[in-house]
Amino acid sequence: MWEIIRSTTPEIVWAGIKYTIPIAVISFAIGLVIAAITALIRISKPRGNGLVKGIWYLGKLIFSFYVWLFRSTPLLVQLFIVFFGLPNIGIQFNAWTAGIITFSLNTGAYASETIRGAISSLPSSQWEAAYSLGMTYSQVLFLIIFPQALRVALPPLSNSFIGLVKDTSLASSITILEMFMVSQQIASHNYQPLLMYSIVAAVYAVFCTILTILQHLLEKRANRYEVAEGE
Amino acid sequence: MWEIIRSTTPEIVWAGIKYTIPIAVISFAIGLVIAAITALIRISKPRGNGLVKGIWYLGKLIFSFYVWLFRSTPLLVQLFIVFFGLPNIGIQFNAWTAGIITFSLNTGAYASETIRGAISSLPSSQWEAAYSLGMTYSQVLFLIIFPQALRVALPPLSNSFIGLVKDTSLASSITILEMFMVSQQIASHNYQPLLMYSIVAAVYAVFCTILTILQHLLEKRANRYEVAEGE
Amino acid sequence: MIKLTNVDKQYKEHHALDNITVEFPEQETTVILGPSGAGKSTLLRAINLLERPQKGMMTIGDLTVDFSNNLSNHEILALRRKTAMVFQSWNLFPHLTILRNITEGPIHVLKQNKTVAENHAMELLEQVGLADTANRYPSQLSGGQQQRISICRALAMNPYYILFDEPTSALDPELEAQVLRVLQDLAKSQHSIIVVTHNMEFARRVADKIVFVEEGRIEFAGTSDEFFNRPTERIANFLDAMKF
Amino acid sequence: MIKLTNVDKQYKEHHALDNITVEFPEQETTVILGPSGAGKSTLLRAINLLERPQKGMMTIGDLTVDFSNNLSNHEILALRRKTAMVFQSWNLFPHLTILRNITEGPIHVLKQNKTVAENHAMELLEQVGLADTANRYPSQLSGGQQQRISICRALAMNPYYILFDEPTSALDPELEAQVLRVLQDLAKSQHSIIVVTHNMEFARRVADKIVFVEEGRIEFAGTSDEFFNRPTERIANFLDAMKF
Amino acid sequence: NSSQPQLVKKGTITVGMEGTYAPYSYRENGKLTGFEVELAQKLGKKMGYKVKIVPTKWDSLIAGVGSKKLDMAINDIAMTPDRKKAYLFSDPYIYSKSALIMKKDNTTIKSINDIKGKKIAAGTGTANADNVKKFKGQTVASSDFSTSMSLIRQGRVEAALNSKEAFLYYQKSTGASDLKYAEVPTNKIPEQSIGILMGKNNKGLQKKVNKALAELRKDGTLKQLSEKYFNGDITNK
Ligand SMILES: Nc1ncnc2c1ncn2[C@@H]1O[C@H](COP(=O)(O)OP(=O)(O)OP(=O)(O)O)[C@@H](O)[C@H]1O
Ligand SMILES: Nc1ncnc2c1ncn2[C@@H]1O[C@H](COP(=O)(O)OP(=O)(O)OP(=O)(O)O)[C@@H](O)[C@H]1O
Ligand SMILES: [Mg+2]
Ligand SMILES: [Mg+2]
Repeated sequence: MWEIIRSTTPEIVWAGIKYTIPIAVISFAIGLVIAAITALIRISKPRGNGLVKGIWYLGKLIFSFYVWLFRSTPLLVQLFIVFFGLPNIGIQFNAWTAGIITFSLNTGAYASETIRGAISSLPSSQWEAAYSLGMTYSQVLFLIIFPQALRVALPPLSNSFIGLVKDTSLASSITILEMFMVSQQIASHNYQPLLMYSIVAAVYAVFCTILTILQHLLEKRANRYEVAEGE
Repeated sequence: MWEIIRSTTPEIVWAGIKYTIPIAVISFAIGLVIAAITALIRISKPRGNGLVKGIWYLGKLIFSFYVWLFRSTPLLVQLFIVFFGLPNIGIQFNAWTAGIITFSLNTGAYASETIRGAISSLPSSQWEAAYSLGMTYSQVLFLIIFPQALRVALPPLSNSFIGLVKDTSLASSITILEMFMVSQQIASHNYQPLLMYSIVAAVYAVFCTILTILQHLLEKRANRYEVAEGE
Repeated sequence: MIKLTNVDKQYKEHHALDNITVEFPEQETTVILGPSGAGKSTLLRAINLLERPQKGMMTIGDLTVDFSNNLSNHEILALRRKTAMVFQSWNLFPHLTILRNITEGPIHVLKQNKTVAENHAMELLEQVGLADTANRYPSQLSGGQQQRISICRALAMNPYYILFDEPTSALDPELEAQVLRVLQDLAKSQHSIIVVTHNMEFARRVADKIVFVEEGRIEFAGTSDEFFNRPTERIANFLDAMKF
Repeated sequence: MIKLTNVDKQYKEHHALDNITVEFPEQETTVILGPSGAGKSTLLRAINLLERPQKGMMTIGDLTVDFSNNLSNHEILALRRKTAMVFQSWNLFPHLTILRNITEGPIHVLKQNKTVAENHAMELLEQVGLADTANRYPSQLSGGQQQRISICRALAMNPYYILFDEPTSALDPELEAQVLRVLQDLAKSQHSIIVVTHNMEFARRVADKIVFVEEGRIEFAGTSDEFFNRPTERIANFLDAMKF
Repeated sequence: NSSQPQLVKKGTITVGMEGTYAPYSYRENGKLTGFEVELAQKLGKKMGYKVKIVPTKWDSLIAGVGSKKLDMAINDIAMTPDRKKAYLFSDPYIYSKSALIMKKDNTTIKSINDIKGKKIAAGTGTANADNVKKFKGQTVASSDFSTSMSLIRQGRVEAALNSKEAFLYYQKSTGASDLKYAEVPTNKIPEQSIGILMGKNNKGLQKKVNKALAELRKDGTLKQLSEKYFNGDITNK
């Protein structure tokens, strides 16, 4: 058994470094940006005259549809359609591009809900105090709202990130040989799926532990100004 | 194509009603209870004298370990170990039990982080005002804290529920013939995986849309007393 | 009676209560005075056990605790139920209507029947002139209205002692007078009251006892008469300074 | 000058501003008086554009808007930057230190150099006696301390008009006097001030103009002298009632 | 020009396989290897193309060939009439016989007829699963071969229906002595022809593959490969 662990772990780790981590990190970064934009558009209250207002409502509708679509359908199917389905209508991506696009959009949809909830948890007096200083919308957001929303959103966002790390295993279905598939290929030969799965689980655990530590560091920072009270 | 859709959809839907929905609903319900307990224990500040305090710290440690373990490893591996691995040490569950246990524990771990974040987003003055009325810990929780935390936690919790609905497809790896597997079986005959995937995605979409509507109804209720301000 | 003996509370950055020994007589009104940041709120919060001092003893009625020991949940609840607190920043429950803000305690803590609790709440709301806001949420009230609600919430608990942290700070003079009259009525009846206030006129007229706090220490504790008519130099300064 | 003409604000449940027409003269101090729930805060918030009235016109200095039209972002910002607001419930930014609470506006809105902004902030903090709290967070300050910080935050913006919503409500008399003296100094210099307050003494001594609001309507607008020395019956009642 | 092979990448055949099914394709010492891997390489050489092997999931093999991301799939794919309707197949390169695998001490199953009403493990969507149904067994879906073996060992199923070759290879590599197999006679379940799967409109490629396959058969390469991986020749009926 030790022999198997010793000989197979390096290639699993290597697949993780080559595919799992970059896909997860890049997609999460892009996904967060998408999520923030989506959340803000969905929270916004349309203003302005007839046409502007109409376009605004349409925008809100489109973003709501996007969130609904990507939350409501399985990620595997999304990957499949982007990679195998879109070529039918003439849009062809390579596996990496298809993967990053799909994972980003998927993460963006889920994370936008989290961010939306976090922002609306802040009392409106915080917006008011900031506006009363003459800050622009984006100054209010970046200086006052996001830093406070982060505190609430960190645990669920970290859930999303950690979930994404493990969802990257679905990339094997669009021909990316990520670490889960590698471990299955090895298991098919040594007939030790439980052992191979445990190894790959351990590798995931290392990645995710790093993320969890990061989460707790960020939480500590975000919480420095207030502590919740239990008894 | 319409012929395929017409003839296969009923069996996919049936598999959804028989497996996907009950597994998801039961596991989510149990998971929420686990999550709430876990979150509260992890937030609590150990009090009391030496021994009590020691046990309390130990409890916190155990729950932290549980959350770490279930967030850090792939759900598929967890299912595998509970179903195929535990019999090696003499604990054998049938597929349903193994599935519900694993899905509940998994959901509980993620949701506990969400709930932890939501509770600590409330100002401590809310705890204080409630305590000052002489409420017990559980009265403070159920009357004052949870209703307010729900408002923040609803979107990410609904993310978790919707995610769970789709994760139930992993139950096929422990011999539960849920709807994704059914569609794959059909695809292996008619060689139309893209089409079959789209059908199963549509069925998931129906389930998840119902959940999303529920989410928005609950959100409306939870938000009735305050609206966030955008501009 | 409430009695604190050698009570000490130390924040990391600040020594908020410095070896405090003081008595609050039953059925009397004690007014706590002192400059901003002196520790007045901290003192009230300690009595309500929202702040846990590191040292000292406290007696409320028939119960006595030693802060250097761990308090059991049972002790904490028993002590807390003897007092009710009106907070400086109101702390209403934003998710409950005004009516439920007031009845939540009586129904769940005092186990009152719902109708009884609601009737009592409506009476209190009428006394402060806010009966028509019963079904609104706190965010829909003005600052002064919220403050009056938080007074109702405390009164609804029929506590042994009522603790007020600047009960009139957001009220206009008309209402301030009105609320102070409510307090005066309470003071005249069997109630035992501790008030932090900046209203000197109120202190002069209602206080049986005055406690002057500064930098976490009791600088003076005695009758209103002593305080106003035979002040020490420091107190004279304080009284002078407040004359704008 | 700030001028409101026929301004109307209707909440679903309440008519908060009822066809208000009023002027706030430049380089003068206008005090807004009125009972709780009268619409005083709403009036200030409308001037700061935190509340959008449904009807009416507003002029601030060289800018005029019509509330029945949609305001552009540019207009809103331009108007808002002419005023700074001290809130009734302070609304400090909990995630920023005291110093950054004060410097955030000057640095990001006025584009001041960081050192300049911090030096100015420290001066203001010294004026209110809180220089040593610069690196704490708002949750670590007492109520009165937080209120003083929120005054500093507004002053740091050097606004054309300063709007105060009960700036002394949580202060002890000593400090209240101190803060009022700060306001008086501002009033004497080139500043234009609008204050909602319950401190009659302050109104009497500092107000150039007094506006009395009741149930969303302007019941009186005139000089301090007229208000105190030749009051109408309603005002006489109000002045009487506030005598506790 | 339909007589010319159409390829995803010029001069290269892009071959899909799962790589999770020993000894057909699997991973050893960090490399993909196995009967079908070597077959693909030999085919490429004969046809004068480079070979690019793309490991992916079963459904993706089908979708990949369908949407022209793969030229062919070599993955122990049985040539069923259904599949022949939608795709092109090469000539068979393996004939696979079915076997029932069970615990050594099992006495209740002697022939395929005995599986009626019993729980039998079979791979999802495979011909084996169809056959279990045909003989009125109760299919328990299993994702891979070793999972099926675990199911038998833990008593969660009575037996598994799979290919004889796969079991023999399993027994050889693990030395498992607690399991046995019963071959299913070809008059009950006919042997399955295994071929290479290609896109419907790729006649040119099919022709070329068949030619290369025939050559490999003629020069003994195919037989040699079979003996190397299966301990016997399964390339003929
Ligand atoms: N969490 C904390 N950490 C550090 N210092 C604190 C904390 N809470 C309060 N303090 C400090 O303790 C002192 C006493 O605070 P307290 O709220 O009791 O004052 P107060 O007398 O009620 O003043 P005010 O009249 O302004 O309400 C203040 O100087 C305050 O800054
Ligand atoms: N969001 C809202 N929905 C409905 N009514 C509201 C809302 N906000 C304020 N009001 C009502 O509008 C009226 C004016 O409120 P405002 O805050 O301006 O009073 P105020 O004069 O500042 O009183 P105070 O002196 O108590 O602060 C009040 O009666 C209040 O209940
Ligand atoms: Mg205080
Ligand atoms: Mg007000």
